[in-house]
Amino acid sequence: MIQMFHVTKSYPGDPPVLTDVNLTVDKGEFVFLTGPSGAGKTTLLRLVFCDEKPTRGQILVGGRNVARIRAASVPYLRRNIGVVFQDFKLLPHRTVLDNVAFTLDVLGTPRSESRERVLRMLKLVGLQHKAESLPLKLSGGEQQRVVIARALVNDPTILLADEPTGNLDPGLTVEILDLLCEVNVRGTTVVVATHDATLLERYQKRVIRLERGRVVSDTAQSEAVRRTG
Amino acid sequence: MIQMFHVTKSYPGDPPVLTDVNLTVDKGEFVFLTGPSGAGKTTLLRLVFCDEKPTRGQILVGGRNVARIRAASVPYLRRNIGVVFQDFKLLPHRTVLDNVAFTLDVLGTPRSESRERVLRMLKLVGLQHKAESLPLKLSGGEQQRVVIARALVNDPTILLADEPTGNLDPGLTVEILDLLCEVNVRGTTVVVATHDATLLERYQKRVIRLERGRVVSDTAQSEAVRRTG
Amino acid sequence: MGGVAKAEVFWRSALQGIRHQPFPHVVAVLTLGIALFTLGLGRAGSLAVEHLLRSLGTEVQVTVWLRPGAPQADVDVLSAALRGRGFGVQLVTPRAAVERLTRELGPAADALRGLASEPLPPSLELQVPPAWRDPAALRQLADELQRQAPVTAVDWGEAAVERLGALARALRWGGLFAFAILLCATVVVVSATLQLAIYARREEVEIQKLVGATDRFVRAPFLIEGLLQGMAGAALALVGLAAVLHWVAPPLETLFAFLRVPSPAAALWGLRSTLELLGVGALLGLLGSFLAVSRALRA
Amino acid sequence: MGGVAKAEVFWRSALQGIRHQPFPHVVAVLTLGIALFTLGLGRAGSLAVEHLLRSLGTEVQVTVWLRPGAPQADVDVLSAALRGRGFGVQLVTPRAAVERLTRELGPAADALRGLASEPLPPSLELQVPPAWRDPAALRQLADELQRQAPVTAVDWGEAAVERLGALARALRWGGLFAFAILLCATVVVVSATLQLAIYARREEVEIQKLVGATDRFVRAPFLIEGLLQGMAGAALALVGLAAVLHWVAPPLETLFAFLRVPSPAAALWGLRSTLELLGVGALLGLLGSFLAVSRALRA
Ligand SMILES: Nc1ncnc2c1ncn2[C@@H]1O[C@H](COP(=O)(O)OP(=O)(O)OP(=O)(O)O)[C@@H](O)[C@H]1O
Ligand SMILES: Nc1ncnc2c1ncn2[C@@H]1O[C@H](COP(=O)(O)OP(=O)(O)OP(=O)(O)O)[C@@H](O)[C@H]1O
Ligand SMILES: [Mg+2]
Ligand SMILES: [Mg+2]
Repeated sequence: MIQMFHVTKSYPGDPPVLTDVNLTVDKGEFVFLTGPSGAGKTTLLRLVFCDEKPTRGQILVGGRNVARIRAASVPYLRRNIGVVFQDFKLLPHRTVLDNVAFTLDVLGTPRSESRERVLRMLKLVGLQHKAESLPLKLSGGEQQRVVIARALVNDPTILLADEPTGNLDPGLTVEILDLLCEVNVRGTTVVVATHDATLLERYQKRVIRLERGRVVSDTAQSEAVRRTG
Repeated sequence: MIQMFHVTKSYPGDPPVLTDVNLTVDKGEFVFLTGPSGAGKTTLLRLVFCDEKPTRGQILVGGRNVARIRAASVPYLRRNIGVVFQDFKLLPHRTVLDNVAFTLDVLGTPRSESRERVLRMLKLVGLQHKAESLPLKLSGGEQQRVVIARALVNDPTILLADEPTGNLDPGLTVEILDLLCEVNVRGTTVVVATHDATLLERYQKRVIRLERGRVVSDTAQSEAVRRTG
Repeated sequence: MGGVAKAEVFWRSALQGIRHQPFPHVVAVLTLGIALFTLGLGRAGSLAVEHLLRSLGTEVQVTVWLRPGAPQADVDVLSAALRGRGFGVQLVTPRAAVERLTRELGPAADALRGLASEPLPPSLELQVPPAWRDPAALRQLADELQRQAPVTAVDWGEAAVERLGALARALRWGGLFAFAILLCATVVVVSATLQLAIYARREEVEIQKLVGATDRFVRAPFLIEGLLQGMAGAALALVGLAAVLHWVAPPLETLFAFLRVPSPAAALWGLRSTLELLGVGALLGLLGSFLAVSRALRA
Repeated sequence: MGGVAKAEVFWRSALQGIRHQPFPHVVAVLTLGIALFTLGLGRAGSLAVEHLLRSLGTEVQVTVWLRPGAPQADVDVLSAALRGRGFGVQLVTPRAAVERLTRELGPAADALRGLASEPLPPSLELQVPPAWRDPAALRQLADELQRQAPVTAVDWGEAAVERLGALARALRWGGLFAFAILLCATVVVVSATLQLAIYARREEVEIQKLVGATDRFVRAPFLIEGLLQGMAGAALALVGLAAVLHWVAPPLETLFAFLRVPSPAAALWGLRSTLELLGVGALLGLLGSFLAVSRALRA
């Protein structure tokens, strides 16, 4: 589903953020992406949904080479990818309902239908009572859950979640992670960037570890090594 | 240092966010504030540094009643309080250096002196190499550390840290918490709002637990109870 | 992908934007209103100048001196021909000419008392229609008339006509120039304001794109907002113009009355101008928003 | 709390703001420039009208008819008195009067051949200084002169003077009105733009306050920016006015030449106007920013 070949990303004047990253995430996989602050996790995700272009290397997402995609095709690519942004990126002057509905509006879903789906989604993240609030009036954790709802509401084929539980209490963290697992079971490929070591422990999924822009470990490979070894 | 008497905060049209909160934090104390998402932690901190006024009740900070403070005195109050905002609140078009230096600029510290202090502070949070970057070009964890540096650079008498490690990896989290402890040892009163149960475990400090706007437990009191019991 | 569903989404989005973040909209409407108001006044001003020129034109006079004793039939033929071309023709008899000269000379008129009973020749005085109020045309007419039997000379105040022509040209060009400047200023200022209004909301544009909106989808609500702003601005301008019409125009008109200029107020008001202004406003708002949002999308 | 240290911080902050977020500044400068340019042209226009009126004023003529054979000494006394009050005085002898009348009558002049050798009385023709170009003043002067010994009559073209006075009033009021409108529009548009420019940066204001900045501390860099914007806008306007002066004014001047109006270009250019425009720009920028940032601080 997601393949990276020798991907390097550098911003002018700075040392490269990602260096020669090779990676394959299969359809239906659930992957944790971890690593210290500034390792390049967010940057890697941004490359996948085409918010940045790689400096070198190729990236295939669902078979399309996003390193060479036309600007006009980007929106259609993104509609299949749900993203939980680390910094939320909510529309500040739209209600929670409209923020979540936005991904459906883009697809032309009629309001009556989308409203129902949005409310169901908000209920899943425990925010049905905040549907008419503006994001600025929500707590950090509430905003984060709105973003999660927005990313999931249109049943994306890929879900990229960047630190989706950084502002959530342990109880909610488990609830949200369980929700992501459920979505994964229904077929969505899920990539979760996280610092939370307890999550990696608890969920025993594939873990890709980045450090200074390089993949330093990948449990899928080590397992393969273990199996062959 | 911080005293709250029967503090209630409600926004029009919503159920109260804080209900009858009574609280005393002594000078030099280190307190964790915890509780589920939306419990009112951020709101409580905002009351302390006068970003909101309580609907009812009195709040004394360093002996001043902030529920009745004049608008013109607010900046002077805030200069003694370092705040790590949950949503960072960095000036997007100033460099990291200038963002951190801002708290010193406000005090009229000469640039030569402030520059030195800022760089020392940035080094403590591991960001000396990003001094000339703009905040938007930093990773989530880097931004968070800039905010921590800004809150600490002018040696505040009170430090309010709202989820200061939500975007940090476990290694950095410990580093930052150790830094806060050190600051506390040097005399600063520290209040840390956090979800991270491992921190509460590891540091064994006083923990105040909020739920739905009420203080549901406070280890200081339970200890007092245990001692008297 | 129902078109109706989308249109509804766009309108909802536009109205929500206006409701939850009114300030940039208010400023945009205000600027558009001021700009259109100034433009409207400028247009009224140039119409007033145009009228002024037309009324000054009525003062162009041509005197056709006739041979004393020329046959009445010839004079009648000449008059009829001139009338046919749109001229106002009036015969001035020798007696009338003397009377007028007496009046004009004032205290010096005593000197005329010694004159013969009919010392001045008869003449035709022509009122010149607008199409002929032009030095070149009048010169040609004069030459032509001079060749007619009963005519001795044609006096068409060459200097005065040229002077008037120059004045007309100068005022017309000056007015046109001023109006062009005003129009450019309006367009630039309005587009700058809309750019800034949308710049204040660039985050929104960015987020919408990140969530998978096409450029067209992002743009649509902004266009609706631009349209509404333009029309609201035009309405504001109309209110301002109505106020001017009511409070300021009457005293100005009294001042201008002697010039026999028809009320420039007429140019300010009326269904047609109203619709025009609304149209210009809508167009400005739409176009300005389009450019501004396109710029935000490129960024 | 060194004042120098603070001033340095404010300037650094202002310049950083401009460097890292140039767009709102560019728009503010553009709007200010356009507004000041329009204002500058408006001012030049009203000066041109003023000049026009003054040159039209030179056409006010007063003829003082003298008694034929009045003693030369009396006439000299009268002339001297009038010259002392600022009038231009020219004696027209009877012969000169006849010659002129002959010229004026054109083909009808034959009729004058029968006149006595000196049929017209002598007269003084007065050039009226600006202070006297007013129907009321001239009427009083005429009454006064009429009572002098050598004077038989005073002819001051009452109708023409009144007409001219009315035209002057109308143009002056019209110009003043137009300029006032332009000024108001400028002020409103500029302040709207600055409000919007600072609105786009309201987050900054909010953050600075949260970190303990006093209102004055937040405001200072914005005021510096406003000042710089105002002066940059004025510079832009000056460039525009220079361009007009160079490309557009010469043809307009040819058109207006017959009116003997001194170049309105003179009003556009020169050290004094330049400084004035810069001053107005700086003031507008400063005041606009002050209001806008105060508004943002209250929010
Ligand atoms: N636009 C940019 N220009 C320059 N440098 C950038 C830019 N974006 C990111 N970086 C740098 O790239 C590095 C990796 O950033 P990234 O956001 O990918 O880290 P991360 O792994 O997500 O960290 P965190 O866990 O703190 O969110 C950081 O050092 C950051 O400063
Ligand atoms: N300006 C506001 N208007 C209305 N409701 C508000 C406002 N600010 C906060 N709230 C509500 O008050 C409640 C408490 O918010 P607060 O930010 O204090 O929670 P928190 O404990 O910090 O949560 P988190 O851990 O998610 O950050 C939330 O339900 C939030 O929606
Ligand atoms: Mg990140
Ligand atoms: Mg919070």
